[in-house]
Amino acid sequence: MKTIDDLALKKLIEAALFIADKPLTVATLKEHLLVDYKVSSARIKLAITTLIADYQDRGVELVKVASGYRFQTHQAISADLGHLYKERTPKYSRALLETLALIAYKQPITRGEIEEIRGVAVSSYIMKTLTERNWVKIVGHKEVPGRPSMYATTKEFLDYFSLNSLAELPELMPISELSLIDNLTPIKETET
Amino acid sequence: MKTIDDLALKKLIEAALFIADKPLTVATLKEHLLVDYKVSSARIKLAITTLIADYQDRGVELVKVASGYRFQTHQAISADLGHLYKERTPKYSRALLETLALIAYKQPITRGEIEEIRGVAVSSYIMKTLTERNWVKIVGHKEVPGRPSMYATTKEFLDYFSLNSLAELPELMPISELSLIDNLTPIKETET
Amino acid sequence: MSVISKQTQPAGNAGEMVQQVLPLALIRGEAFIKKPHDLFIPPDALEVILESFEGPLDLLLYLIRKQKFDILDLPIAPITTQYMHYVDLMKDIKLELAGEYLVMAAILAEIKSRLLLPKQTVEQGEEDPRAELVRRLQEYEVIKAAAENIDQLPQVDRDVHIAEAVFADNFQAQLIAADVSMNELVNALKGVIKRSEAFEHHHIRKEMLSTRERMTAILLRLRQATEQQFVEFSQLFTLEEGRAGIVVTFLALLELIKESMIECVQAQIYGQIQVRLK
Repeated sequence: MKTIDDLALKKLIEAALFIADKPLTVATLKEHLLVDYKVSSARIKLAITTLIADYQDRGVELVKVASGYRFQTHQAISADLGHLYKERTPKYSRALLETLALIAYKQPITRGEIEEIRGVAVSSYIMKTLTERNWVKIVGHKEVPGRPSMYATTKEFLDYFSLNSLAELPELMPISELSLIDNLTPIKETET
Repeated sequence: MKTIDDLALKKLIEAALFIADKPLTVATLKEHLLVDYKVSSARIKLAITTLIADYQDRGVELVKVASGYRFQTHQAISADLGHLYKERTPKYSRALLETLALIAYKQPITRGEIEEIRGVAVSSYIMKTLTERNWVKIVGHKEVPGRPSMYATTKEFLDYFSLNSLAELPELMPISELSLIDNLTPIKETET
Repeated sequence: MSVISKQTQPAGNAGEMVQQVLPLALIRGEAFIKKPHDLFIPPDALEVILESFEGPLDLLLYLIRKQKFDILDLPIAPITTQYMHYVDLMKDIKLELAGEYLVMAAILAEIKSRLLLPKQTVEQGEEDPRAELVRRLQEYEVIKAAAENIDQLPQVDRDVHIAEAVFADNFQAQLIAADVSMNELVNALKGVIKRSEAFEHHHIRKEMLSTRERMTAILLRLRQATEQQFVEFSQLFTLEEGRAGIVVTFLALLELIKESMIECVQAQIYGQIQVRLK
């Protein structure tokens, strides 16, 4: 069994905690990392205590969780770190796109009216997504029982689709013409 | 744009480097991590320099490799840290290493050219392994019959071997081809 | 062919010292420390030996080093003889690999034949027939050494380990919202139209959309005015928009009144019409 001085021990434990893919306990450190060394659990604990102090005011902290010790980032900077990791939300559902289209073309419109046209209920999740995306907003309440919210599109919606006004939305054919044309030639959409 | 003081900046960069799954460049830090802040590249560089100094005598060090900065353990303690891992570290075959060396030193190079120098066919398994590890990639096609793919090494290759650039590859054994041929000793064929 | 356990790679990377200590191969329990001087390889050992070398150039380099042959003065004849012997044996074992060794044997035989030609027929200045082989051997040796050097570089997960921390519990990756194209939006609406009676014979025209947009704008305007509740009718019009704009606003107001979303009040005769959200 080799001996190891306090500084080397601390550095070895520090490195181990940084490369381990799960929290490490004093026992794991003693039995695996330090298997070749003559080191007491007390010395390992002391090294960890010193490390916790060393990382008191740094970008990461050494914390004890249920399954051992690990280095982790501070809660306060999670939002900033979020900029490094961007996740793409899944593509929007057909239901969401239909709802958005109805709000754009028939605004101001209530959720009940959207449901009436679509023939199915509009989930709160869809309204929440569209509102959070800042594409639609509530512009008033309809004076009918329940005073339902009336939705309309926003300036952000127009900006996203590079429109100056709603009048620049593509014109839609009446249903009779639509089905006729669909059977003949594909409709040419003008992309904005 | 928010402002951030030097200490907070250093801590944020420190945390980012510890949680990133690949090395980070000053540009990535500026454009992603610090997108909300008014921070110059010079200040980011200074923070990194300070961090490198902070970690001078610790269990891990901040180093620069081809694709950016990363925290890593010291080579001196790799044997001790090996006790933490159950799996053996990968050992690459000579065939793979020779193929990799040829691509590294003679890039861009075709598979045919590699085979010519090694005097033996390059197995598809080796090319697949090198490509899947992201160490080599196809950078074009040679304008000869069959338009064979030309291979070159990637930044990931340099990262893996702790290099900043191809210029840091070990120097090739010198050969003075011409003088050797000029000095060929007179033919002394011994009869079999 | 009996299976033989491979002990070590004899060729090169560990250097001569190691080669002399470790057996080249174990054949029926007998260790082969080195090849016999006449380069004869027992047939059973051939497969193992072939696996130990990276090809004919590697084997040739080994033979040259092992026999202390001068690379500049290759004894082509014995090497050629040995190669021919290999090729015979290889036919049954590894044809693919044998092919490469056969090429080398052919090269060696060609060099040998040229060396055996009467001297006087060799023209002045003609390249030594061994030169090309020497060049290839050297080129290969350089790469062989380079591969060994690369292997010595600090490798991730072998010599150095990437240091990582984990995120605090409250960490959330930033979400990038999905993209939507105008096409998707229009197609979605067409889907609704096809299913719905509500749109039948409804031609959504630009004028109608302008009115709808204005309705939204008026509602927003009236919402912002909650303090005073009422907004003067005239203030809802922007004269700079011209006649068309005024018509659009008027249509929007009529539509809003029709849908009972706003109400208009005239407190006194000839007084201002006041508008407010209902």
